[in-house]
Amino acid sequence: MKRAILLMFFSGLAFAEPTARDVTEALKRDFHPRGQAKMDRVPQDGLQRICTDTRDKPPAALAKQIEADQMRTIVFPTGSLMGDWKRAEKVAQDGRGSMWSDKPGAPAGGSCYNCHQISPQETSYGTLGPSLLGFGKKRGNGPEMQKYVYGKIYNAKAYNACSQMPRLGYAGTLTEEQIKDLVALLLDPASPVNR
Amino acid sequence: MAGPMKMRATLASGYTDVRVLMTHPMATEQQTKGQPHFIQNLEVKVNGKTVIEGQISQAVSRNPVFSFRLKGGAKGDKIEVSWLDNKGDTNKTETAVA
Amino acid sequence: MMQRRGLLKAAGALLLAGLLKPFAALAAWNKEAFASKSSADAMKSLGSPSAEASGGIVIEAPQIAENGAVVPIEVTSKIPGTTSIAVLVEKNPYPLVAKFDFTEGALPFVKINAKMGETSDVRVVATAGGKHYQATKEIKVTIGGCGG
Amino acid sequence: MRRALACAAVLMVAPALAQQKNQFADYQRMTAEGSPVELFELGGEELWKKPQGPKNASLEKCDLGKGPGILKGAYAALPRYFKDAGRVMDLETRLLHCMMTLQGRSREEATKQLFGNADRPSEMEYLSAYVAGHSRGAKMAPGASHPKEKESYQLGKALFFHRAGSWDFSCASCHGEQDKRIRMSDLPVLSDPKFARPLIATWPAYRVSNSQFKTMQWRLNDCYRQMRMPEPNFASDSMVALNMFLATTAKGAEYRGPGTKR
Repeated sequence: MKRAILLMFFSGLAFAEPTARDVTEALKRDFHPRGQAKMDRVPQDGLQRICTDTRDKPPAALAKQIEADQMRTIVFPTGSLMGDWKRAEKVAQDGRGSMWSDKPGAPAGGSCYNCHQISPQETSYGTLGPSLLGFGKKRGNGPEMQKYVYGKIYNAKAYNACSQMPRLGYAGTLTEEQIKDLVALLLDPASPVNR
Repeated sequence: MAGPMKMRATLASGYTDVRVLMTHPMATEQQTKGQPHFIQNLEVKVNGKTVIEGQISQAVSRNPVFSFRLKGGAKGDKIEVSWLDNKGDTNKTETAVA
Repeated sequence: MMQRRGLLKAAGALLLAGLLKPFAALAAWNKEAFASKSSADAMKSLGSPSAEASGGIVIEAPQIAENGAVVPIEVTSKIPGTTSIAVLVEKNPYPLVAKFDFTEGALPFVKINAKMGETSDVRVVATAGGKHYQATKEIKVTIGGCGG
Repeated sequence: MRRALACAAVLMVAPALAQQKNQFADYQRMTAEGSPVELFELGGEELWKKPQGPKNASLEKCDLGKGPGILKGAYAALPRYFKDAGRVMDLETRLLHCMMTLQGRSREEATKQLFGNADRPSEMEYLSAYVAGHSRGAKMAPGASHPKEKESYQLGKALFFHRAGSWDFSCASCHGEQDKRIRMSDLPVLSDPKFARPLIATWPAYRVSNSQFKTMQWRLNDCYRQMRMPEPNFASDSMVALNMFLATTAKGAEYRGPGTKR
């Protein structure tokens, strides 16, 4: 905030908008840790900083670079990436995970239905993300598609730099097994998504 | 001690509109694991005469709100609403028709 | 001396207020009807085992409720001589929600907020001139919010 | 019923400016008409007049910006700069100030139960309902001329778009795109006056899903919880700044609260 005050003093003009750094200082001053949500979550990483500064529209070259960096964070398990779609419905429904109100170590969910339509029988779904109904039927479920879906859930920003989709694997919210189960929910022909 | 109640009685076209709000948990068997706590009896009186008797259950929402319509009615009529719950608590409120 | 006179005065006041025992004059709470697990049993316990469908009962309620904890239901009976209205939610664990008896001074109308466990028919039973009538309306219940 | 807690999205009350066909318009109208929210205004009146704290004083002399004890239209003119405190304050921040100055209560005691529950609403919830009720019909006009007010607005706006936390969210992640929903709840674009006005004009509000009365400081607190961030300090400059940004964006709306929501 020091910079903003100095600016105000000298420029006397309308206020310079606080920079991302000023906001981070304000957050450090005005927030406190609670449960598993510690203060180390406050400072922005490079991606958050750039997406904030460009209102999620970074120049193409910069976006490509961010996506490449993020791709390197994805740990792809060996072998089939398709888990058990029956277990996945619960993960997609569950809105908990990584919040101060969640017991550390307790099983987390992906909050998927908050933003996506997935299985046909769930009518209470969000529309922030595209509908995933019939995803496997439309796009096939070969190894390439399994890798794309696994990677997208693990770290969505590897495919779209300033996506609003959380980096569920990278953030430590979902386990490898939960992500493989979600891959099956979207790609397995037996899953209600593809029936 | 029962929480506050609030009532408004206003003349409408051809009837008196009564809206009453009651503070009560209306706790179900399931919520309280077998110790439900809810209003059972309601009574609406106009100038001392009972015009509506209600029997309600744990399926009525918490902090119940009821609307009733009384025949005719004139400014100054005294409206009284009282309740009795399954634990014997009671409360009542009264107002004059505006 | 004072103590006795105090008691007499208090008892007198109670008598005047007609509240010697609250709700003494009222019909007892119909435990059996409210404990019924089906609307048919509840209607039997209310003394209206069968009821003829009637367009005279108007149920105003939202088609879709965002949360089952508070579902507004407004009932008007246009059947002449209506003396009571009962509101039931078919799929609730105990369908009978409320029952109202109307005397001369009140119109057969009531608006309540009911709890609904899931999408269900709401059934209203009205009694007029000793005969029973009914109407139903489906209300969808969704779970709003993001379950976070 | 699945345990569905409240979420970041809040639906507007009256069927004004529905972004898309608002399928819950009837439900919202009827629940608002039959709402017990006035019971909370009653509870707030009691607390406003109740002597408390070491000075055994009530809040009836609390200056909410229009003069000591003046309630009419006070909420609609918040947040604003207060000379006596040297900072911009929203309603709950100012109430806390009065509790500490007029009643002599410690901050720690006055904030021991900030957010209540259905069985025990908090003082702030009761008082917010009572004070807000006195602005019904008033045009929302938060402070905008004082340099500190401008600074608060700028910080609030920057916070609104600031992405941080384990899930990289900002407020705009959910409240930034038109006609979007989380589950079945519409997400108004709060940085756009057209959508901010009907919503901000109905907070604080009674929430029918859990029979609780909710304030703006709670609303921001619960949003940050779901943004996977650490917890905001109650009545801190950042939270007041966000309330300033939202109220300024909603400037001109006719206040219709305290509201009733899902």
